[in-house]
Amino acid sequence: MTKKLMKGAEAIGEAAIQAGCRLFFGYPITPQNEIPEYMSMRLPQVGGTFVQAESEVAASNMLYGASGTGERVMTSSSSPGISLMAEGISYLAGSELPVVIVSIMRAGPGLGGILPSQSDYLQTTKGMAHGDFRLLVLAPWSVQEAADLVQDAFDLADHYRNPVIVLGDGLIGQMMEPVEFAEDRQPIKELEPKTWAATGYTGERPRAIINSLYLDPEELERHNLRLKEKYDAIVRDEVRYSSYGTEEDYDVLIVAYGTVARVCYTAIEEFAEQGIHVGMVRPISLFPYPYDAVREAARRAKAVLVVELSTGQMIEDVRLAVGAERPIHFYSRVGGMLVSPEEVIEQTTAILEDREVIHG
Amino acid sequence: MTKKLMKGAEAIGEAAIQAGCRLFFGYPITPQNEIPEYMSMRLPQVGGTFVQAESEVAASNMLYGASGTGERVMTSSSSPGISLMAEGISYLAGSELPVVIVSIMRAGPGLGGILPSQSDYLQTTKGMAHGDFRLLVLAPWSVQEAADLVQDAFDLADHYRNPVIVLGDGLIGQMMEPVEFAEDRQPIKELEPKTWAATGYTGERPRAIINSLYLDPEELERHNLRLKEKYDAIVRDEVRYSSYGTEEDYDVLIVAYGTVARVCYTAIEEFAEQGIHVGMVRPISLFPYPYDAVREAARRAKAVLVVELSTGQMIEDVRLAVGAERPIHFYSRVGGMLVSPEEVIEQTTAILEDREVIHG
Amino acid sequence: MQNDVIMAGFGGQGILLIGKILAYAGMNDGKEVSWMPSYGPEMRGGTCNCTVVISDRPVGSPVIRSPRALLAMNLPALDKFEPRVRPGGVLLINSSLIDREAQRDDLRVILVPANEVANELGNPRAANLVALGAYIGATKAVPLDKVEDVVRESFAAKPKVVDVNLETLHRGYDIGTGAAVEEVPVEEGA
Amino acid sequence: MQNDVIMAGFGGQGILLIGKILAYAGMNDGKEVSWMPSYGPEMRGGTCNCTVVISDRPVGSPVIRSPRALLAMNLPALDKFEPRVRPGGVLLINSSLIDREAQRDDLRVILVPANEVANELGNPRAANLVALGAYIGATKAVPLDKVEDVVRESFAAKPKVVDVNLETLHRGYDIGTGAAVEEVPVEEGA
Amino acid sequence: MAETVFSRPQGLIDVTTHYCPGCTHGVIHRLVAEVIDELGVRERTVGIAPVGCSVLAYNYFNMDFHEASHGRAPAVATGIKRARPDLIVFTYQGDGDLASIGMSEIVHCANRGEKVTVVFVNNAIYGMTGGQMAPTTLPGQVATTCQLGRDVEATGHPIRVVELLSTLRTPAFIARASVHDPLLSINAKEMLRRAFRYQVENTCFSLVEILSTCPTNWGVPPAEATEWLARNMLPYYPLGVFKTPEGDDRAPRPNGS
Amino acid sequence: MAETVFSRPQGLIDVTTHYCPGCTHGVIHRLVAEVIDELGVRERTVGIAPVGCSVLAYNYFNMDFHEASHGRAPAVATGIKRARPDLIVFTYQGDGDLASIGMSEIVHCANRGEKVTVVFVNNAIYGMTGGQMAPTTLPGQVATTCQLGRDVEATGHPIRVVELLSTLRTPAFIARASVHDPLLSINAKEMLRRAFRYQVENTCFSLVEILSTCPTNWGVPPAEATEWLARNMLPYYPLGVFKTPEGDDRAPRPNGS
Amino acid sequence: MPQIIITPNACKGCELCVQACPQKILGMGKRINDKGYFYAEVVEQMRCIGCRLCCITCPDLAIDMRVNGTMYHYFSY
Amino acid sequence: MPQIIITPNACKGCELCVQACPQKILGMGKRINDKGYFYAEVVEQMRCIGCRLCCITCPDLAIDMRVNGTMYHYFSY
Ligand SMILES: Cc1ncc(C[n+]2csc(CCOP(=O)(O)OP(=O)(O)O)c2C)c(N)n1
Ligand SMILES: Cc1ncc(C[n+]2csc(CCOP(=O)(O)OP(=O)(O)O)c2C)c(N)n1
Ligand code: SF4
Ligand code: SF4
Ligand code: SF4
Ligand code: SF4
Repeated sequence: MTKKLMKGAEAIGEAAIQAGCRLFFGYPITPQNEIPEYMSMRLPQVGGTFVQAESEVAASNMLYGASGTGERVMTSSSSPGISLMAEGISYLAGSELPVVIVSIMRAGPGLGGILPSQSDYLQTTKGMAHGDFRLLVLAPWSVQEAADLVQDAFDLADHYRNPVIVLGDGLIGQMMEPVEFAEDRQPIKELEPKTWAATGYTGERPRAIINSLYLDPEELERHNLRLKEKYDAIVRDEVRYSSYGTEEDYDVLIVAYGTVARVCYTAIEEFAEQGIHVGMVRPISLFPYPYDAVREAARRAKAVLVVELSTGQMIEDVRLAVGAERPIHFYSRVGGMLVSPEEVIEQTTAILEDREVIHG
Repeated sequence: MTKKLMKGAEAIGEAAIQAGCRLFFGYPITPQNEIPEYMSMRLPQVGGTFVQAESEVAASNMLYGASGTGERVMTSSSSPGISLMAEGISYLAGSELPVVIVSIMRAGPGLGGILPSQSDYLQTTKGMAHGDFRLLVLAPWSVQEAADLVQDAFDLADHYRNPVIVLGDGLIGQMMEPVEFAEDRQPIKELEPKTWAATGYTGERPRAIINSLYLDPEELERHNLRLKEKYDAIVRDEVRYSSYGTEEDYDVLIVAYGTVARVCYTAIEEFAEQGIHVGMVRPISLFPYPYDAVREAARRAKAVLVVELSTGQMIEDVRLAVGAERPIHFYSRVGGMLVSPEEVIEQTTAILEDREVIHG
Repeated sequence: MQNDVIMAGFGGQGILLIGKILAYAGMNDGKEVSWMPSYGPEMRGGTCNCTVVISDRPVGSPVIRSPRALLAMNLPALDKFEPRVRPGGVLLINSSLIDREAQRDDLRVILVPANEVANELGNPRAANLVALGAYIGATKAVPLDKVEDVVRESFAAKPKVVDVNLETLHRGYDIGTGAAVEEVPVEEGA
Repeated sequence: MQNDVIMAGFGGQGILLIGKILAYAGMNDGKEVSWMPSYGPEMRGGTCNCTVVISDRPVGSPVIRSPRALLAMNLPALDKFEPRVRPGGVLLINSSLIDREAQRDDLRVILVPANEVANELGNPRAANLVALGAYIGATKAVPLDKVEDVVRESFAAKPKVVDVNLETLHRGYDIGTGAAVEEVPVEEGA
Repeated sequence: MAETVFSRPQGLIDVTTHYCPGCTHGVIHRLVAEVIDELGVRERTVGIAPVGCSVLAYNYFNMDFHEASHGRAPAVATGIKRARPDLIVFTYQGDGDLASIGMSEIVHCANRGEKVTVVFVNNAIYGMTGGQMAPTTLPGQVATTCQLGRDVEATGHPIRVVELLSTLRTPAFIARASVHDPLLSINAKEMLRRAFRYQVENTCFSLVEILSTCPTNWGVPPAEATEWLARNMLPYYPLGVFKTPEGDDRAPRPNGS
Repeated sequence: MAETVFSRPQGLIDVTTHYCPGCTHGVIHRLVAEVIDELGVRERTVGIAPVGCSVLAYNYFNMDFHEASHGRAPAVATGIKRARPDLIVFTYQGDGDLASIGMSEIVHCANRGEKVTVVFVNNAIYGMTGGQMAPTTLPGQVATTCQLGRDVEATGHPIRVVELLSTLRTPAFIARASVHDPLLSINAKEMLRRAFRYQVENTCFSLVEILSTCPTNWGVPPAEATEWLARNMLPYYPLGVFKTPEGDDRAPRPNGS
Repeated sequence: MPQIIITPNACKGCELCVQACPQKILGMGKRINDKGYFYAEVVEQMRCIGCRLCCITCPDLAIDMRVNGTMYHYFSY
Repeated sequence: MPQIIITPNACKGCELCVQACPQKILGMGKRINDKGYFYAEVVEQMRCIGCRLCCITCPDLAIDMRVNGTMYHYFSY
């Protein structure tokens, strides 16, 4: 299968279509407009449907209805738009509907700016909305990985009956890279028929009711505990990450995700050229978070450096993983500014020479 | 000043009015309807204005406009309604507008139920919406404290130019207890004149622009870092908690907040009657979280027991505080079910006898 | 020392009101008090209840799973809450509307013909006050005069009903106290 | 080995296009590539740029602060990016529209009269191809034939323009290579 | 040998509803179920319950059902219908749900011409949450958030949803009916019949607003509630058909004034 | 000695806007500023910028200004006006902002009769985000999310906001104007004058929809854009006054059909 | 001959049927059903004209109607 | 005598004024301003009737008008 040079946004759309997504509901917002634009053109070609919702609130509820019929559905948005979907996402999780949501982070808070950022990490991984629920969150660092994760996301969503968020930033959406789509891709999870879907009650199965309301607290408690079990299973089985430079010994471990990890990777290579070994763990699943991998990799280092495009969000998970065992340093650029390899090298060198690190 | 027996919801409304709140924008939702109902009656009596918004989305944006004029304004809602305010709250934080939001948690996710819960902890303290921002979060455990914290909330909001959330649950809203309002209450923070408010440009001051948009990433980065400094100041100066039974030595430390802490308090007293000492730290400010207090109190114990009405949310902050230093046990009821003193006693006893603890 | 009670019955029986009167009286007596109504699904269907706690220390949980006393104004209330009352606790049964006996034998059971008494006194809508009086008489949770004061206040608007209401309260009180010595054997005999 | 370049100029100059052609050629040459356009506020105002990275290892950051080469198609572009080019890097200046000299003396500077050349060839809208050719010639970032293939593909629709476009590309290429030996002294003399 | 001429439709499950005595939500449930039975589409119908007193409608209608978040039923309906155009999709919404928080969703659903049917129950109050003011609450009417009666100076006049939606250019069937009187219920059923038929024939979006009582929050006995409705709601909310897909544009023209 | 008969109003700061060449947002800015100057209320006016191409309006209007989240300007205006009734409050909103995501807020703001003025700029497209379909996009018109032209079967017909709002019972001034031709701009200014005057006199809510060009996303040179507007938009979006506080109810009546 | 069947435990005692009956042959009984409501009863079955207005009125489907033989339909429903 | 003053750097070269002028006395110049636009110029000041339509048309306030002495107003603005 030949490689194709594609914009991240288009690769994401094409990946969804190849994964069998036939319905897209979305509302324009920079920097991910190319996704709905691509879907509006491509979906009709494959017998699918594109609906430009009147708002993100409506989009999330259209998603709710469509996925309740058992179809594979997707939406995409960026920070302010994702916030508007909060209530809808809580309903999706409460009703256990499998949907894929592509979130392309831009700088905030409020209207903020439209340039890349990672400042929605805590929102996406911990506090998206009210109620006890969790979202599966996958963070690609390249266009190819974005395409792959989107396809996996549909399988994971169906398998767990849970919303899955593919979390990227403006770079992922805008950049072009070679992409390859496997011709005969197989689901990564075994998928049961969606007997729960509301498609008309003919009596062959119990009435299908797509619902998150449980007025009886004992019932709701049972529901909450069932959900909890599901999330525990996800934590057990779906952790994803990759490690770099960890085959050698290293003094500093870098933890970074998404496109920022690419920048760090460049830095690591430049260190390598000077014969200095620096390790990196790149979380790919942000929920479930690779706590063990980060902890063990950190134990092999003298210090940890967390690099993100936020004033300090993923670092909370690194703290949960590493605790007081190792000093945890932090470097970031925010507001749409990007971290450069040069800056990572400087910060890392400072730690190696244990100079005071200038926090971004 | 005489005590008055008041419903929590009414005490909250009255406290706001006595703190100088003259505008309320809200949308009905159980279990906090008595707050807007009280305000709709009382505000006109004091020359204020009550507006029943068409939705929580609108309410949060009305709040945005009104507080931009420098007036003291408030809204209240419950879980699904709070989720709908997510985008608006991010704008409020980004534009640094001082508002007070009363959030009465009910069980979720989705429509869930209307009975008490604490399952919006992570949302409220960490991930309410997109962008790097934090909210000041205060959690009362009694009607009197609810009234006091609401009044403090207005001072804190004005002082820090930041939204403040008073986070309660159905019990706080519905129960009646004696309340006392100080006649000559003084602000707890020195308050500067709101020269930033948009009240018409006469040339005496620079044009007032209430805004969170910064298209230039360098500007937005500066803005984000300024906000970060503000949050750091809040973390430094506004931590609130109280401790119980910590004057004695104890083997088990309970950490709980809100009405759940009252239940634990009853348990602690019953232990005391049997001559068994159990300690408790009750966080009152959830952001900033009393990490140090919890850590130090935990170090004096053999084990920690976290009790919440969620499948495990505040426990994350307890882990951040205690790390691996002490075993952290967890007990909870969810879905609107309540924890009883008997259950807390059983769990605590189990830890004391170190039996396997049945997790709720 | 803590007194707590669950008062439960139909919607229209004025349960929440006597709960508030009790809480007020406790507050005026310098005690710590809390009053917690039922809300949520169980309200639909017309049943209603409240929990009142009166204590000389700050009130812990305002919701009591196992109360020290139960005032059951109708059968569903008795069915639902009787099993939860603390051993040795007080069980007041509105015998006017409930014709079954108590199932627990570890409680101090007091039969209160609340509606009959209220009707006798030509104050039919005040069965709730009879019950309140009986609870006070049986538990002495608060001094009677404190309750009287609150009753006076609450009905200040219509003075003529104050006296009959106080009388109604007293009749209940006597049942409560008297009961403390007589009712139980009667109960056994029943 | 990595080649990276920032190509920058006005909106209408076909900068993003030659960036894509370069990336495609790199990909077809079996290299790892990335193409990153500018987006956001700077777009308003009609300036536009893209960063292309061609490497034999997976591409790290697709955004390059200090590129190994700069292709400046207009003055604002030169002003903005010249200071950022890596010491020893390549600086291609569209001398048709930019009449100032390079300020850095630690760069290999190549003056490309892109518009003149394109006009000469009666292919006025292809100044961007002249520039692309010059970049290839100067850096050998990808083999010329790979670029030719992509050009053929991209203009497959209108075959008659293919040849002139290829010629345009070659003229640029010669300037790039030739430049590699001559331009610099000329530059010094200028 | 006797024949049953009136009994529970197949479309309704044989359980007692949680609705208050005399609440006409029950009548509207029955009319909708009867129409669905008559059209023979029950087995391919998916209903959508709102957030409101009818939040539990899925316990009463004998068909697949969907919950929707408050006010968003039309968006949920859009999702279902776009995913499965073969299904018959209807929403059942109260006036707070549809006319307050859900205004944007209903306008856009109608304007997109989604081939769904909306049953809009207007009882001029928020029932489930305990009687707060609705956009449809009448001038002077008392509610818990306007305890002195709705003041049109401060809160504006009641919204007439049917009139509002009738101005949209996209073809639709839009009508208003009432069930406070059995003879009008018969007419209401006819309106619902037409609404669903337009969907079954895949013609257009359809909405029927049905005036309904809320004795509990109006604070009157059921029998008086029907009179209250006739006296107060009918004059402001005229019954009838406002727009048909065949009919012409109902939008007002500029009147130069 | 020469007298200046036309120059920049005080209400506009002397900076170049970020608007594309020929975009009539600039004309509308000027008209609004001129009216505010003429009424002498600039020092007590607070404007509200939308999310859209005019998001930076606060950099151009020489008065206190507010940002609003996308579509919520009418709610923000409500908050400001209720807090400070002495201020003159106006929102400046595009058609995506007001008619799509902001539909609920504009309907309820108008229906509450908030004493604010809404300047509604209808350019039949999403400008800022790069030319996606708006609720106001015309049938067949090409946009990046309907690249084959708007298909009314799938997306419905364009929404006519002025017609929709005119049906509300609450008194208001509602009109539509255009600025694609200088003589019509003169009329547009008159409409704005009336709208703001109604607010200054504390009479009612006022909204003026103004047809505007988006040469960039329509993909035509400015001079052709004005013709495109005249040819395509005017027939569907008639100009004129649709509702005045003095005038009578514009809601359609049931037509029995 | 139309016959009204009221299911006592389905009735919530709202009295709407009593109001609706043109013949005024329905009334509220003195007995309480399982839900605690005084439920409606047919007082004069004989005078029933089978108009079904009570059935149509009842929000709780507490009223069914059966007829022996044919019967005149006052309206189509 | 009306006088049109066009500020070159305020002009974005949209040509709307050229289109708007009833006397057709405005045209686009050959020179580029600081923003890179060919800006509008007055070609025949003499024939200007002072209608102000170009001023009203210009989205960028690039055109001011001054008059010496009094002048006839074709419309109130
Ligand atoms: C987002 C959100 N806001 C508010 C509520 C609370 N709520 C539940 S139902 C309701 C209004 C119900 O009134 P209506 O739609 O008129 O239906 P009715 O109960 O009168 O039949 C409200 C405000 C909610 N559940 N979710
Ligand atoms: C919640 C949210 N959703 C989407 C966006 C992206 N967005 C910015 S402007 C805009 C639409 C602008 O179009 P319009 O309102 O017609 O104004 P114009 O740019 O045409 O003047 C959109 C969708 C956003 N900023 N916030
Ligand atoms: S509250 Fe009103 S609408 Fe709700 S069930 Fe009762 S009567 Fe019906
Ligand atoms: S994109 Fe369109 S609306 Fe926006 S400034 Fe340019 S022409 Fe004006
Ligand atoms: S209408 Fe139905 S519910 Fe009401 S009284 Fe008659 S039978 Fe009973
Ligand atoms: S209208 Fe204004 S901007 Fe346009 S060409 Fe004329 S002077 Fe220049």
